[in-house]
Amino acid sequence: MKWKVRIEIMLKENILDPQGKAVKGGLNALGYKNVADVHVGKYMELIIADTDNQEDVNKQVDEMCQRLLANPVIEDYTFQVEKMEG
Amino acid sequence: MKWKVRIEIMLKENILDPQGKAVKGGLNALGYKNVADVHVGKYMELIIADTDNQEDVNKQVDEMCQRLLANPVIEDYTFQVEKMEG
Amino acid sequence: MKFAVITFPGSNCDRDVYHVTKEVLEQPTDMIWYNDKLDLSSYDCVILPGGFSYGDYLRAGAIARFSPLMESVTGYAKDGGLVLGICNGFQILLEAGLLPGAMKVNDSLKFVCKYTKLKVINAGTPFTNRYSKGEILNIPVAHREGNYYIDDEGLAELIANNQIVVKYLDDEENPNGSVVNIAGICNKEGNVFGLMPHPERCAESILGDGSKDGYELFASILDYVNKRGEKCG
Amino acid sequence: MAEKPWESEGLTKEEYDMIIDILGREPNKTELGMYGVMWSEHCSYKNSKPVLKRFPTEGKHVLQGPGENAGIIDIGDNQAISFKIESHNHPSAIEPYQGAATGVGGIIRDIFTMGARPIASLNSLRFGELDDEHVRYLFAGVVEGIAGYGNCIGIPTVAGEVYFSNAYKGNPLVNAMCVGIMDHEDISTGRAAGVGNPVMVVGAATGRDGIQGASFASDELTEESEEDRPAVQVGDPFMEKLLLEASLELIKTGALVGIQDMGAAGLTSSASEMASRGGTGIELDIDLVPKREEGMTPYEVMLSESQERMLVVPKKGKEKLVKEIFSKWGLHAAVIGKVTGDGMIRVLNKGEVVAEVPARSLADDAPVYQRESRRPDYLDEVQNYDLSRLIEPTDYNQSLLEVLGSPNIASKEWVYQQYDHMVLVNTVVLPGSDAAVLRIKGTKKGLAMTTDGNGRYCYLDPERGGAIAVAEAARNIVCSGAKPLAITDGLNFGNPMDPEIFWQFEKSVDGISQACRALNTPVTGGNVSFYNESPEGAIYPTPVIGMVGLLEDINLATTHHFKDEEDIIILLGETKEELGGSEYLKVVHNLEVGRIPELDLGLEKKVQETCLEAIKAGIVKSAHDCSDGGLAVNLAESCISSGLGARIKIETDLPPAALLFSESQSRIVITVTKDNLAKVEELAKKHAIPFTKLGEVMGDRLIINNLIDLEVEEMKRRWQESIPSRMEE
Ligand SMILES: Nc1ncnc2c1ncn2[C@@H]1O[C@H](COP(=O)(O)OP(=O)(O)O)[C@@H](O)[C@H]1O
Ligand SMILES: [Mg+2]
Repeated sequence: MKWKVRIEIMLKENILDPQGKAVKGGLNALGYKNVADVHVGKYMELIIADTDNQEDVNKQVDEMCQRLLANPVIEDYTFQVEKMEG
Repeated sequence: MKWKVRIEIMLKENILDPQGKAVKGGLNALGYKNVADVHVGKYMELIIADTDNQEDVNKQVDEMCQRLLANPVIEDYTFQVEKMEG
Repeated sequence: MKFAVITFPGSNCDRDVYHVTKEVLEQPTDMIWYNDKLDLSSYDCVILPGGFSYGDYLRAGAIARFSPLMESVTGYAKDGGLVLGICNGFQILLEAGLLPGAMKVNDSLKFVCKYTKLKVINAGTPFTNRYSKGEILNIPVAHREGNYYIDDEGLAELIANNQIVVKYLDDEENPNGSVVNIAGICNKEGNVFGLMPHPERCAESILGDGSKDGYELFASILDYVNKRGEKCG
Repeated sequence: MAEKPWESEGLTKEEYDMIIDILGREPNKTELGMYGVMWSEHCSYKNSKPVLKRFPTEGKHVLQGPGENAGIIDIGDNQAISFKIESHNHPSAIEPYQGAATGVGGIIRDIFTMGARPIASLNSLRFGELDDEHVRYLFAGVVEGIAGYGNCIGIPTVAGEVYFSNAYKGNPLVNAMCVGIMDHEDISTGRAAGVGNPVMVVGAATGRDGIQGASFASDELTEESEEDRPAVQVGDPFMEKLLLEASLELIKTGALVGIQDMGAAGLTSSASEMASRGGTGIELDIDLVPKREEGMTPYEVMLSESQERMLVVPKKGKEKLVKEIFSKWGLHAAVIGKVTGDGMIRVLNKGEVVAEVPARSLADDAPVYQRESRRPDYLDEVQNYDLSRLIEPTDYNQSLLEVLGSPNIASKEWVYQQYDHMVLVNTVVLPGSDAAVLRIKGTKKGLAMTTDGNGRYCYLDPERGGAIAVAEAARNIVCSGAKPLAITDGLNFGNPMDPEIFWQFEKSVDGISQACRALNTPVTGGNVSFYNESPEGAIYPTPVIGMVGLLEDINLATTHHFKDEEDIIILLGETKEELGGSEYLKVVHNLEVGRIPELDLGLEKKVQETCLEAIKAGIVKSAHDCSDGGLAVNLAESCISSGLGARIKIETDLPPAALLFSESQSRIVITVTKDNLAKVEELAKKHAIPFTKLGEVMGDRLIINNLIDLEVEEMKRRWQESIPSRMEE
C-alpha cells in the first residue's frame, strides 16, 4: 500500500526565528498591518510505498523526523499520514 | 478577532525539486528504501489580528501569497484559517 | 556618465560595485538608499548589487523588490533606462517581474564561490558590446540561489528574442543547475540585464586569478552611453 | 533559596563565601546568577590568567594588547588593524550550524566594537574522522553555518584549516577569527565613563537564548549535555549586517564614549566590564530592555545571550542621534540606564532594586587559581617509540598518493568553495595557497593572514608543538610575501583540573611565548577554551595561532603555485630524519608517536628573512612552506595547483621515507628563473642558512630521484577527491 505523508517542521517556541521576523516586517510594510506574528518553517510531502500498516508508517516517519528531517535540538515537527488510492 | 493561518508552499508539480531529491537520497541511504518520493517546501504560520470576518482573512492571505509569500512563477500554495481563542 | 548603485538592507556588494564604477572606471557614482523614492532619470545606469537583501529570508530578492525605490527603478526601466542586476540584484529583478523566470536553490544545495567560465551569447546589448559573440569569459560566482528556471514557453521566447546574454560554458561549468546553463538574461528591449556572476570581482588584474573580464562589462556600458550621447548630441 | 544555591550557578562553596564577603550579605538569585557567569572560566579566565601572563604582549606596533574586545596593531599611514580568534566548540557540538554561525557572529562583533570595519574571516576546525556519520554531520553543519553567517553579512572567509583526528570525535573544535581595518581616530573602547551618561542597548531584542551559555562552555560535554543545554542561540546575520553598519556610522560621529558587544554572559558582562574599565558603575532598568519574549525575569534578562546586541554609552544628549542612526538601519536603540559614580551594577525592576553588586567584583575580581601541573605519563612512551624498526614502504608512489589523499593534506576546496572569499574585492591570494593576501584599498599595501596549529604535535610535545604552530604561521605569512606582525591565539584544551592537562596548557603557552619572542610577533589577544572533553577523553591539546602580516607592496604577493617551465626549485633550510608525529606515520603506519621535529628558532628566523628578502628583491616566482606531509607533499601541491610537473634530484644519505615525508621545520621551497639562482644562493650564504638546488619545473609529472614518478593529474585527483568523496557517501 502507498501512503502520503505531510510533515510540518517549525523552530521551537522560544527560539529566534529571523526569517519569520523578516517576513512579518515585509508583510507589515506591504500594508498588512494586522499580521501580528509570522513563523517560517519547512513543509515536506513524502510518498511511502510497500508498507501495509499505518502504524508502521507512523513509527517510521517519526523516526525519520528525529534522525534526518528535523533537527530535534531546535525544531518541532508534526505530521499526518493518509492512505493513497490505487 | 484573531486568526491562525497555516500556509504550505511547494514548487509546482513539474519543476525539479533539488531539495526533495536530496532528502529522498538521504532517507534511502539511511535504509528507508520504501520512501518513493519527497518534496520539500515551506510552511508558515501567521497570526492575523483585528479582522472580524473569515472571508476577509481568506482574501487577504490569498493576496499575501500571490504578492509576497509564494513566487507564482514556480510555486503553488494552500492555506487553512482557524479562529483563535480569546 | 553617471552610475547609481542601490543599497538595500543586507546588500553587501554595493561598495564593491561603487569601487569599480567610481575608482576603476572613474565615473561619477552615487550610492542610493533603498528607502528613498527618487527620480532616477539623471542617471545613465542603475545597478542593483549583490548581497543578501533582507537576509535572503523567504526567497532571495522577494522582500527587497517591494522597497520604495523599486517603484522608481521600474519606471526608470520602462522609460528605457539601463538597469543592471548582479547576483542578488538579478534575483530582485526577477521577483519584481522586470525579467522573466525565477531562481531556485542550487542543485548542490550549497553556496558556491568560484571562478566560472561563461560564454557570450548576445554581444549586442548595452552591457556586452565590448565582448564578441562566443567569447569565453572567466568571472566568479558566489550564490546559493542561482538555479535559474523558466518554463519551456518562456525559454523559447528568450531564445527567439536573443535575450540569453551569457551562459555557463557547459554543464560542467554550470555551478547551480540553471536551465540550459543560463547565467544572465536581458529583457526584450535589452535595457535591463541580470546575471548571477560578479563582474565587479574581476575588474582589476591584481585580484584573485587576475581576470579582468568583468571590467569590460562596465566599460561596455560606458561606451554605449557615450555613443548614445554622441548620437543624441 | 536552595540548600546549596551556588551549585546550580556552577560556583564552589568557597566562591560563594567570597561573594558573601564582597556583599556583606547573601546574594539573591539574580546576583548569584551574575557571579556564576562572570566567574565561569569562559568569562573570568580564573584557571588560565597566571599562565597567560607569560605571553609577550608588547611591541612597537601594538596599539592595544590583550584586555579589550580585540587587539589592535598599527600598520602605518594612520591605519590600524584589529583581529582576534574565538572558540565556539561546545555550541557547535550540540547544533553545528547555529553553533558555528553564532561563533562567527560573535567574533565579528568583537572587531567592529573596536571601531574597525571587518575585512576578512578565518576559521580553524577540528573534527573526528570522516568515516563516522555523526562526524560528517558535524563537519557539514559547521561549514554551512560559517558560510551561512559570513556570506550573508558580506565578510569574505579567506583562509583557515581543517584537521581530522579521532581525538576530536566527541568534541569538535570551531575557532573563528576576524580581521578589521580602521583609521586611528576611530579606535573605540568598551569603557563606561562620564557619570550621568546614558547607557543604551542597540540591535536585537532580548530573548531567553543561551542563558548560562558561558557556564555551559565551562563544563565537559556529557551524555546529558544534549538535555540540559541552554536554549540554542540562533544567529541572524542580516540583523548583524545592519548592526555593523549602524555601529560604524555611530562611531564615526564621535558621539560615543564607549561601546561593547554582548557576547557570553550578555548584559551582565558587557555592563560590568564597561563599568569596571571606566572605573564607574551602571544603573539599569530591566523594564526598559526591549524583549522578544514575555514574562522574562531579571535573572533571565541579565543572563540572556541573545545575539546581535551591543551596549553603548553615548555622551549625554546624544541619545536622539543614536536612535536616528539605528532607526535608519531599521534597528532598535533604547536607553536602559545611566553611568554612575559608585562603582556598582545596580539593576532595577518595576522600581525595585533586584541586584546591586560592585562592577569590579564581577569583571575583574574573580578568584584566580594556580592549578596543579604534572608531566603526563604517556609522554615517555610515545616519545621513545622506536621508529627505526619501521619497515620502509616498497612503493613510494603509493605512499605519496595515500598521504595526498589523507583528508588532513587533501584539498580543502569542498570547504572554502562554500565560503564567499571574494566579497569586498580585496582578495589577492585566494584560499588554497599558504596564507590569504588582501590588498588595502587606496594604498600600495596588503595584509596576509593565516591560522595554524597541530594538535598531534602538541600531544606529543606541547611546548615544542606550541612553538612550531607560531613558526609555521609565520612561515606561511612570509611565503606570501608579508612580514609577520602579531598573533592571536585560540587555546583549546581539556579539563584544567586535571594536572596533566594543565601541564599541556602551560607548556604550550611557554612554547608559543618563546616563538613569539624570537619571531617578534607579540600576542595581542586570544581565547581559552577548556573542558574540551567527551566520554572518550580529552582532545589533543590544540593551540591555534592566528597571524597577520603586512606587505609593503601588494605586487609582491606570492603564491605557492609553480609558474613556468624551467624555473629552478630551491630548498631553503634542511631536511632531517624527523618522521615523529608526521602525517606519513599516521597514514602509512597508523602511528601517532615519536619525537616531533626540532625547532631552532634562530635558524627559523634566518630562513624566513632570506625568503622575504628574496621576495622583496622581486626574484621569487613561488614560495611554499614545507611542513605537514613533508617535502614530497610540498612539491606535489605546487605541481597540482599549477598543472606543471617537476624533476627533482637530491643527493642525500637520508632514508627515502625521511627524504620524502619528514616534517623538519624551518624549510621553504621557492622557485626562481635560472638567472636568479646565484642571487638566492648569495642571500642564503649571507644569512648562513642551508641551501639546496632541488631541480626544475618541467613537464606534467613529479619525479623525485628514483622514488617518485607520478602524473600531476593523478596526484591531483587523489588530493581533490578525498574530502568530497567521503562527504558524498
Ligand atoms: N576551514 C577553512 N576555511 C578557509 N580556508 C581553508 C580552510 N581550511 C583550509 N583552507 C585553505 O586551504 C589551504 C590549505 O590549507 P592547509 O593545508 O591547512 O595549509 P597550510 O598547511 O599551508 O597551513 C589554505 O589556503 C587554507 O587557508
Ligand atoms: Mg602552508
